[in-house]
Amino acid sequence: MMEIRKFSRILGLCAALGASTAMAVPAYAGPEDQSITLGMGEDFPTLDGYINTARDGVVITMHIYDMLIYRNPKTFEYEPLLATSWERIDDRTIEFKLREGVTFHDGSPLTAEDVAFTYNYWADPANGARSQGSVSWIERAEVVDDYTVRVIAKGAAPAALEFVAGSLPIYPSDYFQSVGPEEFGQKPIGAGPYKVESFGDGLVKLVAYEGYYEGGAKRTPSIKTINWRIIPDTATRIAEVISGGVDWVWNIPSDQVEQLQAVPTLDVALASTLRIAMVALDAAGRTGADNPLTDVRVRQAVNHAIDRETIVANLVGGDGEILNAPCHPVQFGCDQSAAVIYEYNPEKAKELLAEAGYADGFSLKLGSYRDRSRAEAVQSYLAAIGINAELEMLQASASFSSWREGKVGAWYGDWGSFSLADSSASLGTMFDGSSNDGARDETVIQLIKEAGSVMDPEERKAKYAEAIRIITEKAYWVPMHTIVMGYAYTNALDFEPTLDELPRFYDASWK
Amino acid sequence: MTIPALTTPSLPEEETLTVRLGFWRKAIAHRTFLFSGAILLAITLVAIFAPMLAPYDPYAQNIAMRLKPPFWHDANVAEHLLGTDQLGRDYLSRLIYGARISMTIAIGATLMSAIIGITLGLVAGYFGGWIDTAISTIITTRLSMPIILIALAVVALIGPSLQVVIVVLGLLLWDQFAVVTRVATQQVAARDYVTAARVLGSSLAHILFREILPNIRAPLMVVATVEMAHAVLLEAALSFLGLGVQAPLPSWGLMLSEAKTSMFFSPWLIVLPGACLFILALAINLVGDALRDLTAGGRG
Amino acid sequence: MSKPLLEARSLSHIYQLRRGLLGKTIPLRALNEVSLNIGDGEILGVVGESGCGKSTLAKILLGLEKPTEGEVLLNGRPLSDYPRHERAMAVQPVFQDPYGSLNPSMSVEDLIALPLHIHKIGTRPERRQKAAKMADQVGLPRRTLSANPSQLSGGQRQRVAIARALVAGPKLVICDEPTSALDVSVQAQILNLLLDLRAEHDVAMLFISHDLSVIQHMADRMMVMYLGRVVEEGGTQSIFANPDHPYTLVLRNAMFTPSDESGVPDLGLRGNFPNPMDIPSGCVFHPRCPMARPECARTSPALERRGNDDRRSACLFPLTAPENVPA
Amino acid sequence: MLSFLLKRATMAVVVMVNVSIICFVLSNVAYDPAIGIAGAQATDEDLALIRQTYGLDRPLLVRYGEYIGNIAQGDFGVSYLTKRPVLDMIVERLPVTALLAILSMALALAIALPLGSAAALWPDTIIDRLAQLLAVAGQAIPNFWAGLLLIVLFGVQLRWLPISGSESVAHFVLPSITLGTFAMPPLIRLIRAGMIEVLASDYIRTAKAMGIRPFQITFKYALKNAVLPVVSLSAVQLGFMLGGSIVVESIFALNGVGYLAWQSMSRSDMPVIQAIVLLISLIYIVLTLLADLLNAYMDPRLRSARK
Amino acid sequence: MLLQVRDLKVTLQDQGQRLRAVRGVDLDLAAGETLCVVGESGCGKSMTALALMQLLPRGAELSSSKLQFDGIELSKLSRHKLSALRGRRISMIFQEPMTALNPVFTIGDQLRAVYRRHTGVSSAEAQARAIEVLESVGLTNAELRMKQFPHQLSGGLRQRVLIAMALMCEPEMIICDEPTTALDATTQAQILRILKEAQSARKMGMLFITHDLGVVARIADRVAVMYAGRIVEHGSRAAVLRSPAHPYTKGLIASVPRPQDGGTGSKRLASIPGNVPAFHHEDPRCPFLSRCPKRMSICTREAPPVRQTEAGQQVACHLPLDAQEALTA
Repeated sequence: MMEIRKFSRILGLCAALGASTAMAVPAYAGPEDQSITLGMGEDFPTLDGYINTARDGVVITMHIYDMLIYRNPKTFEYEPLLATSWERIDDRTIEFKLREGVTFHDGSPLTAEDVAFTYNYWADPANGARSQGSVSWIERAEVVDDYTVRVIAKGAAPAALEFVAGSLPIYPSDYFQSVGPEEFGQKPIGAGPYKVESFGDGLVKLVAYEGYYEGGAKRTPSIKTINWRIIPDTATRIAEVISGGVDWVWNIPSDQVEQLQAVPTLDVALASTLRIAMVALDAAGRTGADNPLTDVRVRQAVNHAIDRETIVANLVGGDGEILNAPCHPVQFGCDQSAAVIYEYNPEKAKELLAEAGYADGFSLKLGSYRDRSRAEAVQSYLAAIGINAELEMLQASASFSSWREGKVGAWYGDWGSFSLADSSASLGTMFDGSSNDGARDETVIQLIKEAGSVMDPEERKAKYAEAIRIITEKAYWVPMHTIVMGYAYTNALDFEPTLDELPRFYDASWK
Repeated sequence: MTIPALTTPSLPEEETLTVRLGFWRKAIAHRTFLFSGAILLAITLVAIFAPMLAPYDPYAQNIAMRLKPPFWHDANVAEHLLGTDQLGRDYLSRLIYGARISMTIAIGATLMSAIIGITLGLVAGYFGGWIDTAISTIITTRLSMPIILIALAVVALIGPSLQVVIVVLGLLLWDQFAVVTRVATQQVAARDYVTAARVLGSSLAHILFREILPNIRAPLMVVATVEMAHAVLLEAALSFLGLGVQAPLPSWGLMLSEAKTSMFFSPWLIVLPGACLFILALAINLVGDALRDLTAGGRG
Repeated sequence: MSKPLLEARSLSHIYQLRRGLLGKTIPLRALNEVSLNIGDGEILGVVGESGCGKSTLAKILLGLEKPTEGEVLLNGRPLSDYPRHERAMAVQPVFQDPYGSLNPSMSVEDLIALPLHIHKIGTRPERRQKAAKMADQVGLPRRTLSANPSQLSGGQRQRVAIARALVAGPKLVICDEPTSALDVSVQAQILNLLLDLRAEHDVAMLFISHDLSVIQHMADRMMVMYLGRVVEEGGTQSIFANPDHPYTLVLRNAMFTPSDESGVPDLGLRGNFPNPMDIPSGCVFHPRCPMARPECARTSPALERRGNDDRRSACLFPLTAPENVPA
Repeated sequence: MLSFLLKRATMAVVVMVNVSIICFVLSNVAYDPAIGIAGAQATDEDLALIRQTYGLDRPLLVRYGEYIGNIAQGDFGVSYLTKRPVLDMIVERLPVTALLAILSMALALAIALPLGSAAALWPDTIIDRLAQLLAVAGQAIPNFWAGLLLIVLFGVQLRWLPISGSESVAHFVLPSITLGTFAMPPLIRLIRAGMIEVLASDYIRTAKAMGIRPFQITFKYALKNAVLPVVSLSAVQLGFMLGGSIVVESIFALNGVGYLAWQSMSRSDMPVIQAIVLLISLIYIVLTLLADLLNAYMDPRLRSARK
Repeated sequence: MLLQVRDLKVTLQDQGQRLRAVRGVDLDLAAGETLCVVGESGCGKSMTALALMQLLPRGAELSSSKLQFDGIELSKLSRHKLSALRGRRISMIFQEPMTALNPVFTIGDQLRAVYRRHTGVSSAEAQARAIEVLESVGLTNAELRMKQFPHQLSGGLRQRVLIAMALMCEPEMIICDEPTTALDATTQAQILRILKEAQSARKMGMLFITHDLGVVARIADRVAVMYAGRIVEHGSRAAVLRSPAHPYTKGLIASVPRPQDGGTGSKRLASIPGNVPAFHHEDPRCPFLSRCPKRMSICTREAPPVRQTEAGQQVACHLPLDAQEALTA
């Protein structure tokens, strides 16, 4: 009779399976217990703000940690946060007066010593801060007294305050030193509005920090818990927001946002951002010394080949606009008029190719990630003039590193400049000779270095304008368009997207 | 009472020969074989004459005409019967060209794996002993490694393309051929007519290819159809995961992957390619089942 | 008797069976010092129950397996130094299972002509013509030549197998239970055919069967085998008249024919068939032999002439010996 | 019995060595590990430095020996990306994949066992047609397509079931249906064919001739014989499903080993990929060994006479 | 009369065609009597036996005007009553001992199950009964055999176990479908002795199906010769074997190789040319028509009458009875 028992055991199992479907209420509550579930795209190896500098990383850093000062997302003015006041002592030194009574999530007080330790630790490149640009300007930080700290730059650092506000979170020195950087990244302690309850298995659980101080630019959060779910697959994220599995998603392709509008339970937004999209070309020949893109005429042909108006009108949507310079118009020093403009002219593109000796075209690898439709559109425009582009669609970080490692000849990527409104964060980081730089043009690198180390605004503008002229004349890039960020969230949520592409959940609340 | 004609001829010497219906005469009478064979033939023809059949160039983009629904939707567009995809390319043309890709891969990969698998199976089955053990170990090694994982790893390294996918699948789908051939060869090698051939001192080639292979054709045909369907679905899975056939080639798997983000509002974008894959795989499997019946479980 | 066509000298064959831990092998002695010789045109019958080694003997004589000990001589020359095709021309098999002995994917004509095709004898038309002639001789109607084996009856298939065996003109045909799988009426046709062909082609035959009545009908001389040994050998009629070895007597009593209505005999066989792995001491048949005496368990009798005419037996107390024959 | 075990164990070891060779070749010959370790901003000198420190310039055989040595101690190397030991990353995610595989297998068996047996007991009836159709269709459905359709239907439109994540059992319903349709067809076919063969066997006819009740004939005499081959096929299917989980986990964002494999695939994080392949092969070998043991236990012919 | 069968017909599905395997057979069997049904392969003898036990393969059709066992009309019995009868009052053993026992159960399991199914006694009692019957069929150390599995026994031993299984409930009739065909001559003799002893001890009716005329000569009380689905001749053993009336019976007997008294003289056996026809339509004429050396024109027109010969057997043939002479070789 052994068979009958085995039989019933199997049947029992599927009954349990069936029953479990009944209680399929999503594991996360919504408005009732003031919690929100986010559907985010990028996977986090760590929560250390200096390592995790990808777009989602910058957002979560803003919730877990606080910086000395806070940049107002609308006015771009600096407001007090951990520091109540600050003044520039001289070209290279800024002194900050700290707020008293501020505590870290573990209750320990935040003092000048913590600020100095954090800045000095990360200023040292050996400690591997992911984006060196944000910390390389710091010489050292000194404690004046318990609540006063001086930050001394190596040279004139005009964009210093941008970095202090945007990319330099303050860490508790004793805790950081006792657990070490790796462990700190897994169980971080900050002074921000939310503390980390758990991190792992595709979910970061943030809980509002009851001891968060009053009077800073960041409001005490009305949403008490954030379930930060990592769902890399766009389609799955869309499915989750439609089905209510998550309350908020972003990075939704524009054509989907228009259609999501039809879903009664959702609000959508297509907000423009500081992010710029471009087709970076391997002018320096990293993918092979003699590859066609090292010839300026070929690069100019590529510029003429792509019909940017149609792409912006159909595939970008919202108030996305065409770019002619390799920076965002809002950013200081980004003079679009200085750029050489290439109108869409496939015939001319073919002539240029023939002139350069590639009459019957050539093939190259085109890397991309965010939006497959746009990537395939560029691919087919290039095919129209004989350039056979083999498209390599990957995840964001993988695609970015394949451009940096010189594996792809052309890279249709985008760059958010860490939401810093200064050309040094766009021009400055993409043409500074680092692995981002596909051109390695000495004069441009020199110009950018100078623009970054002089205080006089007019002089900086002139230098950036000259750099723009050379870059566009030599067509190192095909500057494409601004990126419009697609949001979709339940209409029970009161949320405002911001230009700096940094959603603030401590400002959001349930209606 | 009238006496019905004798079923047997009247003269004793006349020895009856049981009429042996040719394989094809029996096949025609087999309903599922006819039905699925017709579909398979249709898809093959579509694949061959794709350029003539496709109304548009499958690669031509028309960004202004994006995401137009097929004819059964009210907002459909006359000139695009099955609507357009995210880049305004005609969906019907892409599906037609997709058939060509799926058939090429199905036939290419299956052919390759058949050659590898059958050779290994024949040698292992006929010689036995340590050769058999060695080949069995190779077969087990192949079986222990998941196909998708290996295919993905290899393609990720070499770089994805149609040819790479065919070669990789060809190198991975031979295990069933080897297993079935080995067992069938062992059975046939034990039969007296093979022993008689050996007594005659016939060459190894004669025994393998004239005495054994023709008599294990039936089970191999069945395995071939199963592996063909398997190859079609595997290519689609690889392309779906982004490591199979690359854009802008219209592989059904890739079309599914491209349409993933807009599947909620333009469901036809994933229903159509998926249905094509399903119909092709179903037709091939049904032909396989019919073959299994017609050859009486592969012995006929 | 001139030099025998085929002579086997004390053939022994041991299969190594892998058994037990770490593949320790146990020897299975399938043949034990079997000797035989067949003259031209002579039919030698080999009879024995299943497991007595008659099929192993057939394999060795066909050259499919090398005997562990002993050698096989064809016209005086060892089988091993015949080139393959020459040996193939001299010795041909006919197997038991009509459904397994013909390659189902070939036509009857190709099957019969196979030996000629393999050894490239004559041109293609010649081979077809020879095959057709052979088909007539074995009584196959012409239209079966293009047919496929699956369309033929059991009897017809055996005729094809016989035609294939004889088409190349061998001197010896080894028939391993050629009619056991056939109905009695069809068996009669095949036995008649074999006898006719023997007379016509003067071909010798080794006729292996478990059916004593068939052996009696076909064989000029016969051998009785038990557990891989020859227990009695000699002229068929004289052995049948009065067997020497008790096992031959038991076999004869167990042979039922329609003319003998004497009820089911008690063969007096004790115990069951011995395990080939552990062979009984002395005379291997002693544990089951109805006439066994104590000495039988001790000495193992050799196969030798024990008394009258050209018969040899391996029994210490042969039945025809004077003291055994009742007055 | 013991010699059978020994033979299978040696076979298993040889197979594992083969798999490890293939993995080693995959991750060290076809791909330059130096780039992987160095990461994004590597300059040529950096690469040379790394080749030096990691000893990547030593002969292949030595490196392979070291590689095997490490694996023996459970050190499967470090992920290029997260710098964490690969074994920990896999072990963290194994429960999700294991649960998915087991649930899918249970689902497949729960459908295949009754349907297959019924199809054999009542041939050429609707049940038989249904069983054959399900087998053929199941084999033809591309499982990733099925996954998407299930998400759209049950997840989005009907909202009965959660779409992604692996918190509760409910999260595993759609994925195991998708993966289950992958394993079910061969099971139905085998059970149906096995049952038909057994029911037509001589010993079943003897049982009928002896008057044994039909119920006992079907469930005791026939089922025990028919179930034997199902055991080994289920083990093999379970092994295959671990491979198949790659597709399903990426669609349903289940944080399992399959999804980890796919992520590492796109980042060419070779240590992770090779470890996963090794692990899945090991699991497959163990499963087939267990199935053989179970078979030998249940089938007396194998238990005593095992050569 | 233990068994009465009148006009038994069995039709099989053969690749879409309706093959008439049994075309109107009459049989009678008395208690304690052995009736041998003899015929070559394809003559329908096994189908007849299976029809009696209603064990026909799927798709086969059975019809008969009378199918009575001890007064019970077997064709009218319900499935349940039929299965209660099988193994208790009528038992059957088959040709292939190697595959007739369930490989995954011990001999003891299978024997006890049959006994307990019909008597409902405890397994201990069933065990005792099984050992008793095993010993009665000549099995030494029956206790050990009960624990063994079928694959551990030789063909002869398995057939003994099957006979024991058939005798567990002391049936009144036993049907044997060529039980010794697959065995060696010596084992066959032992098995036949066991069957005859068991039969005489229990006054059992035995329907013995075989193709071997030698076996018929040794065990039959009465003989029925079957050809192409019909009984062409039946009567006492002596009558049929010594003075066969039907040309087929004569041909069959003549083609059996038997000890020649003379030397190696004319060794040719009388053989029957051609082979067995298959009938897909009703045909009342003599089945042997296509191969009969003595065919007359009437044979091709009318069904043969059934007549009784002097020796007492019934024969269905147009040949005048007095024109009998032994069919010369």
